[in-house]
Amino acid sequence: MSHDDVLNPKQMPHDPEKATLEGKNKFLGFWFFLGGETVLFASLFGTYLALNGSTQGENTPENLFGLELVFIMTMLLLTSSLTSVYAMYHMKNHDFGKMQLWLVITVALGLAFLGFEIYEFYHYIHEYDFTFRSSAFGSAFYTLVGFHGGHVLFGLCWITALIIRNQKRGLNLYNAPKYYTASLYWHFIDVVWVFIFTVVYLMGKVG
Amino acid sequence: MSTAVAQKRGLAATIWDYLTTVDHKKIALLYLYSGGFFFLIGGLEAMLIRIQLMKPDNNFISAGLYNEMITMHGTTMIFLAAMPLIFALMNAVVPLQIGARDVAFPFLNSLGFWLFFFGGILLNVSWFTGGAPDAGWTNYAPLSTTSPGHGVDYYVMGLQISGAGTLIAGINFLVTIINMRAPGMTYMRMPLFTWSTFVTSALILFAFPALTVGLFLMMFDRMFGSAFFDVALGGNVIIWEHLFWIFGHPEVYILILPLFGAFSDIFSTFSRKRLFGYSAMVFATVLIGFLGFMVWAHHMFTVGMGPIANSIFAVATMAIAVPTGIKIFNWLFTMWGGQIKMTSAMLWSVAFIPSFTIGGMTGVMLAAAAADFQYHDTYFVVGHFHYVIVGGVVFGIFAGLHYWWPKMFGKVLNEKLGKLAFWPFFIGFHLTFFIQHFLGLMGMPRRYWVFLEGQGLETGNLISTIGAFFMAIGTVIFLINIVYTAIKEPKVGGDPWDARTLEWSIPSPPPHYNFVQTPLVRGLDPLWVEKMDGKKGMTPAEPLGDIHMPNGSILPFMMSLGMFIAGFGFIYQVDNSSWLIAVFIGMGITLGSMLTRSLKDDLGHHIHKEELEADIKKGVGK
Amino acid sequence: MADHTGSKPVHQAEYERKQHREEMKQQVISFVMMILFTFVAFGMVMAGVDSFFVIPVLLLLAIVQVVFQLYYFMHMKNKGHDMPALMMYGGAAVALLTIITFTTIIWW
Amino acid sequence: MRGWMGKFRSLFLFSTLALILSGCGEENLSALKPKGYSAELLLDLMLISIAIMIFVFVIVMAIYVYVLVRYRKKKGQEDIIPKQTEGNKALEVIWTVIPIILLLVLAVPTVQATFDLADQSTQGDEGVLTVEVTGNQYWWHFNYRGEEIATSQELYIPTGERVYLDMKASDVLHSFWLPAIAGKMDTLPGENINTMYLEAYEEGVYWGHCTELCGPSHSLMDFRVIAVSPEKYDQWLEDMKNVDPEAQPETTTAQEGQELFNNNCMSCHAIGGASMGVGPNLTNFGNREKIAGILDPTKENLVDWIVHPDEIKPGNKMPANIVEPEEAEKIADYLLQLEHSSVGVDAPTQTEE
Ligand code: HEA
Ligand code: HEA
Ligand SMILES: [Cu+2]
Repeated sequence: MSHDDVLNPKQMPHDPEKATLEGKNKFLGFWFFLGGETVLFASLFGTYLALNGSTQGENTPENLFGLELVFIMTMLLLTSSLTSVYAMYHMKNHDFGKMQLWLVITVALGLAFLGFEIYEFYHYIHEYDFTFRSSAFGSAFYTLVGFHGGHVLFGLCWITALIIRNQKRGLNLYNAPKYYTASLYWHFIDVVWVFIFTVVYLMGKVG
Repeated sequence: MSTAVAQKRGLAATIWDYLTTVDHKKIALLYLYSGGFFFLIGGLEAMLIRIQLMKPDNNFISAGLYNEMITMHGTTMIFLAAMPLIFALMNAVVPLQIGARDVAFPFLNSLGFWLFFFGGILLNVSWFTGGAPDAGWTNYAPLSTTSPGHGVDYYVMGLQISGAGTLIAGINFLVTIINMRAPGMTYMRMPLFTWSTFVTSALILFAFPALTVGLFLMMFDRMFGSAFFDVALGGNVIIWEHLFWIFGHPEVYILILPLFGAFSDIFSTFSRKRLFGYSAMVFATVLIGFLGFMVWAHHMFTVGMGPIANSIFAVATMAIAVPTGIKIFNWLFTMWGGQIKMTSAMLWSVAFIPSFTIGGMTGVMLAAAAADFQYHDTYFVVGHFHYVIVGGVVFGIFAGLHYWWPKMFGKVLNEKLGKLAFWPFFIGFHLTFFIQHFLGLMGMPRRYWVFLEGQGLETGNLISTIGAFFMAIGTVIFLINIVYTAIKEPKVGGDPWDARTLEWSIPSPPPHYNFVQTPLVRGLDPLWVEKMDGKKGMTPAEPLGDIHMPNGSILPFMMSLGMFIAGFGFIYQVDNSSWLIAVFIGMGITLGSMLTRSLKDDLGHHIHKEELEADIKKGVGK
Repeated sequence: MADHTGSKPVHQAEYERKQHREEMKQQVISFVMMILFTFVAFGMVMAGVDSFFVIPVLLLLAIVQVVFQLYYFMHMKNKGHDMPALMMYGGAAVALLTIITFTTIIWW
Repeated sequence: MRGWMGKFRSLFLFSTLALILSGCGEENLSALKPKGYSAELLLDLMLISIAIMIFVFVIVMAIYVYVLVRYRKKKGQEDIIPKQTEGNKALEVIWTVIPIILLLVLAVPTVQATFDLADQSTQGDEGVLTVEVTGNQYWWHFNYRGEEIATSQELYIPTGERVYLDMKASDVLHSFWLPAIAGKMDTLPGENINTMYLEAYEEGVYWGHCTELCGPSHSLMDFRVIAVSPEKYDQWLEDMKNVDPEAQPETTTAQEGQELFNNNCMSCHAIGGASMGVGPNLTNFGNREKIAGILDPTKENLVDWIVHPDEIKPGNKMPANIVEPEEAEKIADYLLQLEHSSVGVDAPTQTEE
């Protein structure tokens, strides 16, 4: 396949993300990366579960967590997962404009999520004097949730860069795999969040 | 070929070429040189350890320095010597064995190398900045979290950076093996070295993240005041041990499996027989990899996990002897009925069998949880793991280097010198480590700076030290061999061993696109199949046409350099927050390079048919 | 961007679009289910249902949600996903062992 | 279970093996010369495993040697191509099944021994002694539960009965290893207490090591366990309970030494009592086997130690040069005459040859 075919394909194939060998490799490699990320987050969850009783005082999960905020955050992130599904739907239908639009919405939702998370942390630190250093529980909580937040931030930067970079030139076989892997990443972030809200917040509240 | 061109262009151009290369064969050389360098450093540290333990109450090096020495010896040997040397072999061989022109992610391949390299350098810089890490290669908390100075910080940052490189390399090999195989190269036709690379890479993928997390927690505790391992704030020091060994046990199979693969190829080649029980070998490899994840707590029998957990992990550990035994017997029966040719590569491989069997058997003895109450943290354990690591991994690396040297450099390593290096190393190895089992049982714990007079430990330690000197002699002869071969030995053709697998169907060293035409694979040991059919080489699977190749790039180097700089920033911001500038600069370089990579199109280039035809005429692409 | 499908046989392009719409429908359904599960999960906790009962249910709901994400949103149910599935299962297995360890023998 | 394993040992291979191995190592330090219940149990387990390993190794080596001798390439074979065998089902089954059986043979006593050593059923019973062990950088502290007494560096136990150890660490990880009597167990900082038990068969002074890297002087963190008959042990308890920390020494230098000691050293050390300070409890110091766990108990060594503890045990917490050498001599005089109990002094040690 010549370079021109990749950048300006005469005909968009059925699965543009997997049309080139590079695309196939990216697709597979990224999935494997997610397999590794699973272990990474499991280690963080394990650490959290081992330490969530080590609160050294009043700042226990039950006392700290407010479910309303978490509920809103969950809704934001779940919805953003759906919007990125829409984006991929339009990619498969080769409708670049709509794809970009849905991705912009995804980014907006992600930003809102991140904003709430920062607010949450700020709130704990200033209202409750509950920090990364106050107890082993504090360390484990901020590390686990913070790692997830860091992933969200990275995902936002990545998707934004893709949107801007390709705005003028449209979908092609070179950037389709990039979009696709970014969307996989975004879903994975959501997967992790499902466990965070379940294990950290809901189970923490139940005690 | 390209090196010859580069030489004409001068040294600077050659360096630039290597800094920017994405060619798996050159990356293999980079891994080889740096891994070899670190092996010498680690070996030197081992010699200093042995000299210190030559006699009782010795004062050759101080107590603190001794702890730095063992920590750096273990860390260097495992992360910076053994693994890179294995990656050197994998990079040099695996794409050729599956008939690929390159790996799946050439750019990431280069990034993986540079991350490892800068991580390793960072770790070793600690020698010059006031003290290396000193809490053992296992770095148990809270000794590590409370260790004064910055030694342990270097451990954390250095391993974090090089660990990221390893993870990338693992993913790269997985995808390469799945997606890049030549037509006809089904999974069950892959050479065992490729298979074991595949399984190893999967182990890397699942094992390294646990280390990553462990190192992050350690970093947060040491540099940012968190309390994971601080019991005063409710922390739990056992978390580190689990995370370390969830990574650490699979790690030992990451080390040995690729060399099991290499031995399989070597035994089969030099016995002129196909591997006995090929499918059982594949199955055993996968099974070892799988079981490798369920046994980590056998390093923690004395931690107090309780008899139930200890029993479960003991039995699970013993189970690994079964697939490993299958391998040993299959190798023996590969040689059975063959025509064994004792080349140097074969010599190392043959020596491996009894050596590794002893090491494996002491492993099973260690697995008997209750008995480990006596063995644990004594020289019995040191004896065990050097038997498997030196007798397995190091012998395997020597065997693999002898075997694939012609493919990498176009010359066969001198056979006489090869054997001359083998004997002192082999004898020295048994002298050094066999006696250590007894030392352990006689009451000598490991990580002991001195042993006291009058405890009956003098003779054993002296013998052990003498053995180490023999190993050093062997190593030096091997180095001499490399130089001698480079100067004196003649060039050889593509297939000097009358071998069986695809890499031997192309010239030595191969052109940078490997295969002019992708070969068609018609069975296990594809080259052998063709030879038996009376053909000279492989049948091509495609007509001669343009070849698409990736472009070189300096970005991997820059990204890793950025991490290196940021590493210093992280380490020293504890003392003075203006060091945060280094963090920002370093991360800026890294993230900037990443952004450049993702914004700039890089579609690679094509080698045109005409060039290929010209190459063929010159005799390159046969 | 111009519509490239023009050069394909029209009926095939039509077929693909239809297929995509079909898939999208499934995805929307899974989304609705996920939202529903989330409501149930939060609802149970807020209503203060007994923790002995709630925790397993919460975990079950989370796992089902994640299966939806993986199989529908991330297409693991489609073909060509054997290797990704293998590696995700591998990761999940190691993850499970890790978590079991950290919730049991870490307490000695 | 000792029963059948004990019988096992009378088998020929076992007795030879045991004999060969017991040639190794010093009395009272070596795991190969067990002098206590656990060590004996563990040696039996080791012998079973070694026997299995020798069996396997002999088979592997037999095939190995045969293959290498028989199938070396000979001149004139170039044209003959060996038969390319794919494998052999029967053989593969054999070398899968036999190792499994061998491993089961090993696994059963392993599990039994593991549970046996973890047994705590009699702990807390009337008359069963429990000692609280604390690992410190770089010394050991022993608190005799319910007895209001403590020792450092040297643990006294009665022979012939189980003594439980409840173990923890005050700073970093340590590990308590007593090869001739029992195995080892880690000591951890924090809430967790690990428990193991000792049962010594004979009177003697047994040598123990720290086996978990704990800092520069890790290799110098030795301790002794002094096993005496239960009667002598009771006597020892008596003596220890009657220690008068204020007692006046006889010589004047020792009296001055006492003064100096009380002014300079008492903030960390103690004499008598059951509490654990920053430094070791020095009760009965004059009868100690070793100074600081490693030095012969001479006055010269003691003075050296008092003036330069950092040079002898690098990284330890006792400050150097708190007293002048002359003052140290006096303190040494004082400490060396602290002989609160003569029990165990005559117990057989290992290294006097
Ligand atoms: C390449 C590296 C490598 C390999 C391959 C192995 C292989 C094995 N190891 Fe080893 N091990 C290490 C590297 C390795 N190890 C290191 C580095 C440490 C110490 C880390 C530290 O603390 O610093 C260690 C420590 C270690 C311990 C902890 C000891 C302690 O700290 O107290 C244990 C305990 O179970 C153990 C067991 C085993 C077992 C059962 C195997 C098995 O895989 C061996 C299987 C092989 C055979 C058994 C031989 C061939 C088989 C047959 C011929 C069939 C028939 C055999 C029988 C029926 C027995 N190892
Ligand atoms: C791949 C892993 C690997 C390898 C290959 C080796 C190789 C060797 N090791 Fe090992 N070792 C470990 C991994 C390894 N080691 C680990 C993980 C530990 C545990 C650390 C810890 O407790 O934390 C350990 C610990 C360890 C100890 C125990 C220390 C202690 O507990 O106190 C000892 C003691 O004898 C030892 C000795 C040796 C020797 C003699 C070799 C020899 O085989 C080395 C042979 C090589 C040479 C002799 C090189 C010769 C070359 C030169 C001399 C030329 C130099 C020239 C230049 C630099 C230009 N090692
Ligand atoms: Cu292990």
